[in-house]
Amino acid sequence: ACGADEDTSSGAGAETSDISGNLSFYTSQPDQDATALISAFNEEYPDVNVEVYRSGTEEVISKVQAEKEAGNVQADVMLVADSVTFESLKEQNMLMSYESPEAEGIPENFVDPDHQYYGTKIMSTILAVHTDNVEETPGSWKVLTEEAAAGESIMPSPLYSGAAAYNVGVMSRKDDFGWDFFENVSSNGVTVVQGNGGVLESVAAGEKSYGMVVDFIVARAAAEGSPVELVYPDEGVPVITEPIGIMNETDNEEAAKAFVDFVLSKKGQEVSTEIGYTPIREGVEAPEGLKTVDELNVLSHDVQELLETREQDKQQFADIVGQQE
Amino acid sequence: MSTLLQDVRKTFGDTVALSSIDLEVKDGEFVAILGPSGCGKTTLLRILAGFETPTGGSIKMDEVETADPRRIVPPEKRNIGMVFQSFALWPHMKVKEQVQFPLEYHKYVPQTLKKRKKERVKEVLEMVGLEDYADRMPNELSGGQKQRVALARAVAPQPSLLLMDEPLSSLDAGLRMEMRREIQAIHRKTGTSIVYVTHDQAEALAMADRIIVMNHGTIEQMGTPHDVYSFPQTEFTARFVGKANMVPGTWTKEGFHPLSDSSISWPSTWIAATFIKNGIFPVRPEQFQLNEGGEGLKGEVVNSQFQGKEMHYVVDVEGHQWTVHAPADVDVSIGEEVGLSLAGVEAPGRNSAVSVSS
Amino acid sequence: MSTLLQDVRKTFGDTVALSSIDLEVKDGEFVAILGPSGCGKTTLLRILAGFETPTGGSIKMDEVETADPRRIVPPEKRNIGMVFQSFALWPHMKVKEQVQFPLEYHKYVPQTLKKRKKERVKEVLEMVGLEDYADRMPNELSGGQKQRVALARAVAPQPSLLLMDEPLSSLDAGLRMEMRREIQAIHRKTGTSIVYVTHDQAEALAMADRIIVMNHGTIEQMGTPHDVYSFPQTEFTARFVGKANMVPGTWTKEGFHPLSDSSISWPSTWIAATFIKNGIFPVRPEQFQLNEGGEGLKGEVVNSQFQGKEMHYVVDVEGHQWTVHAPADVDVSIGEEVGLSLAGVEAPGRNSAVSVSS
Amino acid sequence: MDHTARKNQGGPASWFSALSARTLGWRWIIPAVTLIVLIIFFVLPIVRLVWLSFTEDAVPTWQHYREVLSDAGTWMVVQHTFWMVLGSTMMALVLGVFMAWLVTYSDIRAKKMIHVMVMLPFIIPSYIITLSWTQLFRNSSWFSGFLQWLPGTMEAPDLYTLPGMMFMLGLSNYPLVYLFTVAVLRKIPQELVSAARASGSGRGTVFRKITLPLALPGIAGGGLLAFLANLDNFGIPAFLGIPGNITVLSTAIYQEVVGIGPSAFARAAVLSVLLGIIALLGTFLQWVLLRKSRQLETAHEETRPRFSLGLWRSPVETVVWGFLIFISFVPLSSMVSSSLLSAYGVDFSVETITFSNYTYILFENEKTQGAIGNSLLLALWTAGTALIAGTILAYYRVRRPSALTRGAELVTGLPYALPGIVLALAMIFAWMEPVPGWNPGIYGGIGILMIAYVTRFMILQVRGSMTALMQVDVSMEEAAHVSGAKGFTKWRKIMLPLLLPGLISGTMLVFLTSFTELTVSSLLMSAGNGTIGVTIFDFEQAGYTHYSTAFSTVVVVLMLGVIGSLLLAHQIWKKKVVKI
Ligand SMILES: Nc1ncnc2c1ncn2[C@@H]1O[C@H](COP(=O)(O)OP(=O)(O)OP(=O)(O)O)[C@@H](O)[C@H]1O
Ligand SMILES: Nc1ncnc2c1ncn2[C@@H]1O[C@H](COP(=O)(O)OP(=O)(O)OP(=O)(O)O)[C@@H](O)[C@H]1O
Ligand SMILES: [Fe+3]
Ligand SMILES: [Mg+2]
Ligand SMILES: [Mg+2]
Repeated sequence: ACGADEDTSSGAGAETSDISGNLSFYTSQPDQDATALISAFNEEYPDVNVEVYRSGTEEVISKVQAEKEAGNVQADVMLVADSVTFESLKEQNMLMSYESPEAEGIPENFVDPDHQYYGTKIMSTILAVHTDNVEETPGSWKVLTEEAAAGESIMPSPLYSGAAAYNVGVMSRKDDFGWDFFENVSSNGVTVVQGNGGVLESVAAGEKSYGMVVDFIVARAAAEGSPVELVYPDEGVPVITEPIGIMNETDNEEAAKAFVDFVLSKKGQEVSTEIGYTPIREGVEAPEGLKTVDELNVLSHDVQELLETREQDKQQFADIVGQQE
Repeated sequence: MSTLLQDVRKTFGDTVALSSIDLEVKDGEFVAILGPSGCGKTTLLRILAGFETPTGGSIKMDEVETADPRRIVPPEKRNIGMVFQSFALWPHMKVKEQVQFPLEYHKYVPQTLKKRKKERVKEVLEMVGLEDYADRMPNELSGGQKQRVALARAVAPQPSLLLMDEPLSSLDAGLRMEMRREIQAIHRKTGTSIVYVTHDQAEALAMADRIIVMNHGTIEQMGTPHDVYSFPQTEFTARFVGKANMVPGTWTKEGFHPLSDSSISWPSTWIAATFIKNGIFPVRPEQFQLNEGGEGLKGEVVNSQFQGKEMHYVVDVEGHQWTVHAPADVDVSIGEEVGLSLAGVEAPGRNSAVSVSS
Repeated sequence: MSTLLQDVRKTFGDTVALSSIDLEVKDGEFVAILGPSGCGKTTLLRILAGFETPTGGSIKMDEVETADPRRIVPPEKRNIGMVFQSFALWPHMKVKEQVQFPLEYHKYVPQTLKKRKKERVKEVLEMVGLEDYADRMPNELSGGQKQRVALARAVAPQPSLLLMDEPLSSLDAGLRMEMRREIQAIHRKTGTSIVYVTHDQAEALAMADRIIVMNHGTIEQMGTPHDVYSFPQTEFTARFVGKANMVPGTWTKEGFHPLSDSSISWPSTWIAATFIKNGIFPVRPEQFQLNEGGEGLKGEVVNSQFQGKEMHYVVDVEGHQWTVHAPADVDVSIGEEVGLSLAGVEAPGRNSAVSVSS
Repeated sequence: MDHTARKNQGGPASWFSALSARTLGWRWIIPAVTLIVLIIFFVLPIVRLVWLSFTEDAVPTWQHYREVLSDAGTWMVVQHTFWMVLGSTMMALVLGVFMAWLVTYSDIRAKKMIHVMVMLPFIIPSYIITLSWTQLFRNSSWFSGFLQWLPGTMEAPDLYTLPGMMFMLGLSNYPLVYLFTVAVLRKIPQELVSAARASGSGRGTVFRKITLPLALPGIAGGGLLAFLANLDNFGIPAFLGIPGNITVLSTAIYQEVVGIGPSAFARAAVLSVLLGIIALLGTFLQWVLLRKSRQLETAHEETRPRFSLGLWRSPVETVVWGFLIFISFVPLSSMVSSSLLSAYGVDFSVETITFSNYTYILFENEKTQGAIGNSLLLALWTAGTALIAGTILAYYRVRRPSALTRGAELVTGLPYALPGIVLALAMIFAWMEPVPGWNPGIYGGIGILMIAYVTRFMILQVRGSMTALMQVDVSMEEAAHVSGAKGFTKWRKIMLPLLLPGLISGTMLVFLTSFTELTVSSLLMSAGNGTIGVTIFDFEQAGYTHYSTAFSTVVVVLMLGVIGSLLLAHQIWKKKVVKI
């Protein structure tokens, strides 16, 4: 690894001279992740000053929308949780089309056909169980509808989280699940909370036994010693890819393109692997406890349709949960 | 209600506000507490009401112990009414509400009054001349109007002990006369006991059955108005109640030689022993006669004040400045030489027991 | 400082507190404003100070327009001092700090005073008899002590116009006399103009160069104390200043027949036209002579009050209740039949111009 | 020489005219400037927001209103909001007034300590409070065990309900009522209470008829703030309302904002207008209540106890301390224990305790110190600015009540009532390009946070200052004026000493709330301008719960230190500065 490092940095030295300036990067990545990514990027492009704005996906999107409303989008590059969100930006003509040379290593279904955004990592929503409460590790999502999980399951709300809405959108359109699945889960007494963090806390504390939650935070908690186990159900898992894209109104196209290239490059993917994410690029190892792209059974659906029906889906979900009591 | 104070003391930090007060207020009696600013009048009244705990001594009301330094019966359990020196009107209540308040909450309001609260409010407001102000708020009243509301509020529930702290100080002379008459009427009609704090000796003399002269937290003298006025036991009382001039001189068998001038002799009279011992003759301003001719003690007029029906002069006699009240027709100017002689000294009445305080 | 008020009016909502006041206070003059509770005295003073904007009219101070309904010169820009009826002491300052405050911030304090602030504070505190209280906080003072602090604070910076709102109302008679003398001394020494609000006619008569008698927001009469007292122009003034009894009767060439009893004739005298027109003779209580023998108007004693040097009787004459002041040696009891005659009526002095108000 | 002499001679006259002219100038300038500032900072962002609700692609339309208002769900949400706010405000009022009364008037001991304990809910980040309470009431907690052990069939209450939300909100916001009421109660002259007791009324009646109405300015002022805070609160309705499927306006607005439809903002703006109307109704109600209340005549603060609990003292103290310790111990203990654990959900034992989280927070992570620095700077700036501007505004509002000043009070209240996310959006609209095409660079730096904080929290100071001002009789000022003091001198020597305790409680609130602010900063912060709230939020979102709790613990300790030193400073001020 050491030798490789030196290779890239010497190679980068040549490029340094022509790419510089400020780059405004809006992301929903946790702070540490974004910091690691940028410092790795700056090793290659020391003259680019990346300014990060970091918050929840919803806040990032609201901010960009507000900037648009106010007449001047400040972001140059954006990286947030799910593709549906990007699809909506695309629809509003806010994204720039860019064919990245690094894109070839990335599975086609994670790349926008118009090259306006690219997936950067694989985050699957899995089933987390509390090891003390659950003796027999379940193999199917259906456990959530069974007696064992009555009043013992928890999931994030699609009303508050775009990623959760994506999951509901995809799963409700699969034959294995459909809206019936959510109706059953609901009548089985599921608790809905605002975000993934809340689900993990609840399951780790043993307050609930089963949780529908994004994989990497479970893996991290398990590694630290929390009594949680990560289960990839047989039916498959919905996956979000934290896509990256360049804003149409960017002031620094050069740097933005370089940044996107870097994130998709082998080097960039390794950075995110080190932090604990499943890489999206084929040929890069997944961190311990997580499956790589090719090992996954991915549940997916047409993004455009999901975008069009998102409000409807949310409403339907709300109605189902609302009937619970 | 009869009230008995025994050896009551009160200190605020280092300040001794009251030291060893013994006092009895009999049922139905009208007692005036008279004394200069800061002598402890308000403090005494607040102790009677139950707002201050005495530092020492005890208080009995109708034979029941109501206060000693450890425990006191709270004011609302006493059958009292009180007019506060600072009025203490509630800023959020209309005048009529202020007056109605005790009618509703006072524990001892006669049933007959309870039944006709509204009328009673009207009645007492008429009594203090504020019937047109029933709907005003306190901050829309003048100083004197406020004071009258405070008075109305205190008398409305007909308490059996009325405590009043300078209740007429903000009123003009005419209104004050009227209020005096009203208070006297209330006293006569209801037989309530009244403790009336004032610094105005005219008020005390005119209204009270008995006057308590206070100074520096102690009682200087108690007695009927006539006694206190005409037969002061101490220099303080003579000065404070009668505004007397202290004329030094020599007492002999025949009488008094002012300024030890043996050519002048004032007739001997009933006078407290202290004065005789100290060689002093207390002369009230109106006891002096001002002789434009110059008979008597020779002096010079140094100040004159017009007071309508009379003139007030200050006359300097050998360095002593004495106040002299002369009829309005006596007209001398400042700087003029005059003579002072004694006009008339009365003897104590038959039924006035001269009480000698410690 | 000379002050000129022209047609000044002030209303609070529906209440007319002042209606059309015309008044001049000359440089160095001592003016007393005398009137019953609620007549607008405080309001007038507050307008002079600049705290209230007049609803109408204008005010000039030293020829400079200082107030009209649209703009006023704020109080801190006027060379004034003021004693508030409610004292308005600052609760967070010691007595000496209260007094020192204006010395530090008043714009017109003479340099000589500024230089010796500490001494000046001591001086005025001594003047009001509070030198021992310099380090007290206001809530540790009695009512009268507070009032004296307020007085000290107002006079400390030697303002050229001193406004005082009943500055002595909480003081006892002795202290009040002393304070009167101090205020007169200040007036003489500094030549400051003084506007002195009071409801106490004795105070006004004793101290003022000129008295303004107010009633219901208007000026009833202005004039020297002697004029106002002896030659009232209106019934109100006669009653308020002289406590006069209004004796009805018939005016003829020879004189006045009280109660139209032609057998009695009181000598004609300088008297305002209104009285003659209304068939009234104003008699002050001390102008009546009470005859135990029964000469004069026959009446019955219905009330008596001991007042030390004299007795105050109320005598009922054919349904009229008149107040009579008699010397202390006249001793009649309630219910007794007496006669009333006129003691003496004076003529206006040479140099007293009887001013007739509108 | 001659000239100067003459000038001196004509002194008073020329002074009058010159000064009166100047005075007039100043009299107009101050309100005018205030007005302009108010419009720019408070009115424009809100107008911009309201405008959004009436437009579709810059074309005016009623459509959003028609849509939102015809939706039955909207009315359900409004109903929920109404009950939630009503219940929680009531609870805050009862709890706050009772505690204030006890602390100011009784002879209960350790008043300073109680004071600080009451403020704790403002220091502990609110999501931690909610989280710990839900943990406390879950089936497996020691508390449930304790309740089951007790005779009878007591069960831990279900917090995921409307009453649960009221309870949590009431508990979080009662200190607002408490603080404002304490300030007023101390100023009620003893004499007025004495007069009522001499009129025969016992303690209960005196409290109802005299104390309560006289304290109304403070109670209503604090109550209004608690009302607004309950209205805008997002954390508790989100945390408790989602599982219970209870949506209130603040959560509904959030849902709209994050929904990515083309008219998402417009619909959110419509809901915000609804919320604004409720806030205005509350403010109006408060005015009606206060219309009759009058200023007290003295301004003396009496800190002596006014009644003795006697034999009841120990039992009452036990109950009060039990309550305070319980309600602050629950969140604090859960926070501290979590911060000491190596991983979430492991049992608390010797092996699992670690200080590594603290080491990380304090020494290894560079962002935390920066965040504390930024938050401190922002809190100081906000508190300072609000203290000055808010007090000026309050002064005009109290001393010269007019439509203008009442309106000013109203507009400063709105930004506090709007949910943080809405205010943040409005700030972006208003400040990114205040004039189209001109970007002054306020947005994107710390400047926008400075403005947003002041806009949002100004009302806390305005209310605090108003309450304080209402306790100072005008004659205090008048006496200062005749003594020649005005402006700065009057404020320094007379007004501030008299007002200070009241001002401080407002300033303290501004300081504490801006110190841990989250929602507004999470949208408006920029690189290098992270605040404490945002940093905790980041840790939490990334699943680093133990870091977030460790950091929260550090912050709480820090705040306690700040409060302690403020109290100390106040003592010193009282002893030294005032007495000079
Ligand atoms: N709370 C207090 N702390 C300290 N000293 C006090 C307090 N209250 C009163 N005093 C002092 O006690 C003395 C008696 O006060 P009190 O109010 O009884 O006088 P007073 O006779 O009513 O006078 P005034 O006629 O002026 O009202 C005064 O010297 C006063 O300064
Ligand atoms: N703020 C106000 N609102 C309404 N009415 C008021 C207000 N201030 C004073 N008044 C009324 O105006 C009249 C004059 O009041 P002012 O205070 O000038 O009387 P005053 O002559 O000073 O009386 P006092 O001797 O009793 O102090 C009174 O009838 C009073 O009720
Ligand atoms: Fe998200
Ligand atoms: Mg007193
Ligand atoms: Mg007055």
